[in-house]
Amino acid sequence: MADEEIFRAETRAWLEANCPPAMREPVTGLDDVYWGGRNGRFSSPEQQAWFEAMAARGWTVPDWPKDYGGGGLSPSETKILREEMAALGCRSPLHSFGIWMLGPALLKFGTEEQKRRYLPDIAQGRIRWCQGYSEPGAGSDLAGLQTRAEDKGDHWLVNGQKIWTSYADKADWIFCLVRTDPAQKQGGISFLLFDMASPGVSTRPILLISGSSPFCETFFDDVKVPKEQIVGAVNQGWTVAKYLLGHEREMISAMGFGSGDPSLGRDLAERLGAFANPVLRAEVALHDVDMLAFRAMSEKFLDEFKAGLAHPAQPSMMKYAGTELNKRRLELEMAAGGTDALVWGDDNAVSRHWLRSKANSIEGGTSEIQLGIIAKHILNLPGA
Amino acid sequence: MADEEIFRAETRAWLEANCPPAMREPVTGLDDVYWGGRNGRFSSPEQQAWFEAMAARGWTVPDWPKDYGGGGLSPSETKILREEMAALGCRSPLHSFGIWMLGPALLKFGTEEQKRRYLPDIAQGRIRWCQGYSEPGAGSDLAGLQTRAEDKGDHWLVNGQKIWTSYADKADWIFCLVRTDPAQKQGGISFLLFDMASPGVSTRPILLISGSSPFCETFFDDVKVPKEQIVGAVNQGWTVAKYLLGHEREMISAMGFGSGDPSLGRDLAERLGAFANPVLRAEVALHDVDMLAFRAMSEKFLDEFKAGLAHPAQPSMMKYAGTELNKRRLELEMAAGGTDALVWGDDNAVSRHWLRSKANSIEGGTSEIQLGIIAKHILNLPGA
Amino acid sequence: MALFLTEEQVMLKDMAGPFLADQAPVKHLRQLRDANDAAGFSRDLWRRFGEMGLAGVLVPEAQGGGGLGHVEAGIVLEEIGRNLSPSPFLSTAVAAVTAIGGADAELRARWLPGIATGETVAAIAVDEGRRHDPANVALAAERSGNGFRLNGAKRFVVHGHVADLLIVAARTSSDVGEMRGITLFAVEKGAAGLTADPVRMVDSSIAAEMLFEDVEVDAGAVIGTVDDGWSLLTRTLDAGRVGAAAEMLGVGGAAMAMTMDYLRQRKQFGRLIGEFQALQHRAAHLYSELEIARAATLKAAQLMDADDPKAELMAAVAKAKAGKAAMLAVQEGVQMHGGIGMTDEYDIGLYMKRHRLLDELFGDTAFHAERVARLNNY
Amino acid sequence: MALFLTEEQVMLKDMAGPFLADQAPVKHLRQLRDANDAAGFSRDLWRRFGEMGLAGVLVPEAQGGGGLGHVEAGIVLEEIGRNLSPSPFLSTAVAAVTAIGGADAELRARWLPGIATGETVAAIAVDEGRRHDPANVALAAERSGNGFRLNGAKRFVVHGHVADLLIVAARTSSDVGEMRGITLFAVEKGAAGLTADPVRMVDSSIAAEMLFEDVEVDAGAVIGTVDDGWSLLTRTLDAGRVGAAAEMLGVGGAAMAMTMDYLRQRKQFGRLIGEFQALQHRAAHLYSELEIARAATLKAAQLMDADDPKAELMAAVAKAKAGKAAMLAVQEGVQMHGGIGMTDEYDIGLYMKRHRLLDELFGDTAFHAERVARLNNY
Repeated sequence: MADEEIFRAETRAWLEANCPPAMREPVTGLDDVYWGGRNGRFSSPEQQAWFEAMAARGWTVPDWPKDYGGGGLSPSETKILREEMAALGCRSPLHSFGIWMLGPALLKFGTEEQKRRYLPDIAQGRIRWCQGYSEPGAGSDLAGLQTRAEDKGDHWLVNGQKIWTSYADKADWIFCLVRTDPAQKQGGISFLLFDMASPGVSTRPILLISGSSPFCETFFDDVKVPKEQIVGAVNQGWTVAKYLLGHEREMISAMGFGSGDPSLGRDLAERLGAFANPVLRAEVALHDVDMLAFRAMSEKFLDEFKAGLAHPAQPSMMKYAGTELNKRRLELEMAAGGTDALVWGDDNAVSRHWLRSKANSIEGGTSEIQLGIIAKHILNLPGA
Repeated sequence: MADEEIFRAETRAWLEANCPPAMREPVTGLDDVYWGGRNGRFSSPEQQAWFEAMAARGWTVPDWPKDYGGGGLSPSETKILREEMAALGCRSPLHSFGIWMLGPALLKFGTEEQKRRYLPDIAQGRIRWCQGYSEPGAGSDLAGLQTRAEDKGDHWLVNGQKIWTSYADKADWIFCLVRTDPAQKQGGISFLLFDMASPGVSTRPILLISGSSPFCETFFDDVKVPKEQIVGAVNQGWTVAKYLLGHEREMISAMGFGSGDPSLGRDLAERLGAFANPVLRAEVALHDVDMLAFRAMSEKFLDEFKAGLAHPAQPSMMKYAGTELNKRRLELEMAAGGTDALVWGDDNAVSRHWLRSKANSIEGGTSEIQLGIIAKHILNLPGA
Repeated sequence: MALFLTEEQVMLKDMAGPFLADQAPVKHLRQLRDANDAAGFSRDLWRRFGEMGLAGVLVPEAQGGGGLGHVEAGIVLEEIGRNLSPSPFLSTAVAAVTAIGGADAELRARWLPGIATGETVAAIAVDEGRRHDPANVALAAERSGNGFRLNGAKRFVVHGHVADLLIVAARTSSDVGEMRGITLFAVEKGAAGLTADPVRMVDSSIAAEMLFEDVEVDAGAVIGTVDDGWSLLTRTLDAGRVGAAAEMLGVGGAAMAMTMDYLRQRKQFGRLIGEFQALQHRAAHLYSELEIARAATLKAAQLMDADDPKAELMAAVAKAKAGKAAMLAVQEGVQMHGGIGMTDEYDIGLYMKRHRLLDELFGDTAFHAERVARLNNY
Repeated sequence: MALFLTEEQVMLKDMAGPFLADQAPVKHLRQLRDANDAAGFSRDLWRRFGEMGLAGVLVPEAQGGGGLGHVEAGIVLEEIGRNLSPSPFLSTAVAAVTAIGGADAELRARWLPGIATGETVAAIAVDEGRRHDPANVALAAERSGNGFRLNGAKRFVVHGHVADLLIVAARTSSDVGEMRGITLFAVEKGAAGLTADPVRMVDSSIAAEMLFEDVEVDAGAVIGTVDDGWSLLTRTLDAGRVGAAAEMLGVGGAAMAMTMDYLRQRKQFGRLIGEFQALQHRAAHLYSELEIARAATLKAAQLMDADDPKAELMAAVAKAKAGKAAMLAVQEGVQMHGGIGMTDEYDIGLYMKRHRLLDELFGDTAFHAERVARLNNY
């Protein structure tokens, strides 16, 4: 048996022994997952057992180096672990912006000291991170951001305001873009890390049209940040942020399509009965063509990405197409659900998911931004 | 009986007596209509009889003043005549860019002398006109046109090249935009009329993807044009052209929707049998919703236009929506026709109409131009 | 008849618009919602509709109404949509009045005057399944003594929990799914055996699920003819459809207007976002779609008022087209607003929610596209 | 298997692309068209396909072929599409080879070597109605002596007028519309009673209407099992569908490439038209659609090569998606070219015509969307 096959067999056996049956059921909502952090709460003993078993092996971040709390797996081993988890339906043991976003940036741009300080806490779910990019006056246009960080010798003094900070009210630390040189645009931005418990930090949740408040306004009033808590060089934060945005795009574009029934029409017919209206059925069938094709695209993109063959701007295409498709899917779910779907209902009602989906094409770079990136970087159109 | 009802009754009686049955059948192709001109040929005795009867009354241009060869009808009488012609299915007795385009411009901008010289010939179909706007380097961008007309004292000397001149090879005269001041853009353009038989004029038909050649390239090599053959003031041709383009847009937007079956689906089912494919049927039904709604829009636009209530830029909306819808209709006709529709066939084959329809959203101002006009003049968006 | 508003109709618009903007702007909806108001609309406001002569727009003058038509009702509804004004106008003044218009003199005298004054609220109880399908009536009305006994359930009865009058489609013969055998009844509030379970909808309005358990009505409660209610039901629903289309034009029109304002004011990358050509072209396309939907809706209302047989087809076209055009308006509205469009604080999301309900009400685009196909024999 | 081309597959592409660009560019199509060539393609070129090892890409090595798969065939077809090269590759090297692959050793030995050398041309005779509907087979094959007697008509038989071999779907039992009772036959050119009426199609290719009047074939002409040809027919058609999808990717990709070139060069209003944001966004959307279609097509080909049962669904997805994406490419291509895009002199219109034929061939988007619904039980 080849090494890989041995690893696969062992992994499967371990997962079967360590992943409780309840953790192989689909997640029912965002509150049904573990986010870690100082105030992290497990919603069930099974959730805790599963998290702890995975964290003990470093498998919350299987491909990170062991020195930084990761599993130290090779790319092919990581792929096998993912495949076996998918085969058993294992949930992700830890949801974390630290894993999805900050970690990859630190691995690429962090100092050795920073990696040792921050990555293990991320891997073990001890610190929950949030992201401070957008500002009220600068949505898609990050170059216009105005939160200032002044060099006060031994510390940065941060003043300003962020918006769309995901779960800022629940996060322990923030990774944050600040302006360190007002005279420049992208060139005057730095990437800071600091504790949300620092004096001068306050948050205010934003009520969304979906009725939930996953985002906050976050205010910084003379927040002191130690000088070493900067990632990359001063005024080089844009480079870090761009790299990280790529990861965010991949994450968002993968989100809606990793799981669930492969055919919306089949799913709807099983749940709601045969389609009585031929026009709606046709619209669903045309959607399914696009959706199944996009699934192939997702697979192709990931394969190419791993092999280093993907165009650097391809995540923009994935993000654009995936989010637009997800919005369309939810419109069709609303139509098929009819009056049932119109009920305001609880957090998990389809009406809430439908409204939530409208943010897909705004957050993490709007569809318009993605189209512009494609036009410029892939199609090389003039002046794009 | 009110005057209008008397006029209606008399008109109907006259039409029934004078419009031969063959002239009440739908037109089968562009060659099946009478275009007039020095070389005009009637395709049948009925066509000739019908044209001559209408021309004798000035009813080729019923609402033009009698002094200029028109019928002298009031707007409400003109409407009644049109309604009665439509009710009987009477064909238009004369197809003419002179009637549709130049005539209205002359009525508005021409001198008394010009009206008396040109309009009766248009009404009687004696002179066939073509339009010289587009140039190879200036498609949608008329301001960039380069055909020069130099003032030589007693005449203009015209040099340059036009493209997309409809039926230039069959036309007697041309109305033509020329540059009289190279230092200005729109402000340096004039509107000239001249005989296509003038020395120095030559034409070359352009073969289209549909297999027909309704357009020409037209070349002017030291063409001498008498000074008085200018409409409007020197360098004011842009004003005339804009007015005339409005008429063209209305004509094009009305073209695809004035006749034919009110439901594409009904028409297809009657001709080809019931839809076997539910998805195609659904696409046709969704098209029919848009088409029937657009018919209401056409009616509303014409009513508002006649009452002076239409926004001056509304023809852009009509042109945009109407041509895009017509392209969609022909795609569906191709799909429904299946392999039958794929046959290259004669000039009247659906494959030819389908290819021809692709020009709808290009000629007379592209869809992109129309959208820009709507954004600027109706929506007042900045910098549009 | 010319396909634009007459002078009198423009005057009505000029009256209804400011009235609603003043009395029931979006803030009014927010107040009712945040107070979790049990009715879902203000009875006082509805009486004001009566005083202004709006509640009775379709009621004959003999019963104290304005004796006007569906074009006028649509004018009011467009302003209702523009302001997201919660009111029973569509169900009461449009659909129920159309239904009662097909009843005998006694029923007409019983209900129309109260509607005209804004005292009476009516609701339409037709839907039983998840998606609109008016032939799919199972609620049974069996002859019982001098009248009928009703058993079954209705859902999506907008305002049903507070309505004084319910227009109920019941089956008196034939099988579920058949057009024949449906009878319309006028059922009064508080009838024994009638219960309503109010459900808060996505747009904060309330629709009831209603249970009929041995509800007794006398023969006088029959609207029109027993077993033969289909054509009046269709006319009632078509009135509701054209009305909902008009309301969606208001919803879509307001969504577009606030989005255009935003495009003219908001800067990104150092420019007004309204200067970006991609947004300009999408805005112009949206304008076209809304204009076309407006034409279709006005045409349908005119045909309804003229009792033209083509009204049925055009009502389907209007509902389908207005639903699609307004959907584009609210979707583009949220997208072009960007992040703030997703917040509850901004109004654009409320328009998206309202559109969703109106789109489903009396049949969505897919339902009416199917109807267009069937009415054209394909 | 990773969802991108292997090194060997990239090498094949690097060979096939220049070969076709050199031997059969768009000019070659124009020459055949303008000469009103009776075959619609060049036999010489087809032999060249044989010499290059392309004609036999799917033919087993034992029969002189390359023994490769549908991914490799798709690579060749994409280049054929890009160059609009007229050739019998799709019908012969892909569809007919797949059909014959299900035949007995004798038939395989009879036909496959000639295909691999580019000597033999084959055609697929399935369609009888206006739109693709493979269960709708009425052409009757009745037992007659040692073999069968065929009577009926086929249409849209691409290259049928010159084909050496016809793959014919005939009905041996059950009713028209049923999957059961269909049998595939290998019919040779020149069979008595077989006539072909060549029809010039919109893309200048030639498809034949074929009449079978008492055409006698012996039992050895049966491909696979009598009455039980449906699954082999489906596999044959799916091979054709995935192949047509790949060809449409070439058509759409070339249309897009020439349009992007135009956007980078053409000036209007003093700017390159590629600078206009509205066009940029549409171009980026088109890019996305073509990329997604390419992924779906490659996935379908891989599943076909792996004999995976999901291949059928994915073939439907690929054909539908590639059809739609390439349609967008040619439509945007003509529109963005403006007037010159409408002229015969420019190539973009030829791509639009070729797309149209390929879109219909073996079922269009509506056909395959319907299939996706049925395969998913709704």
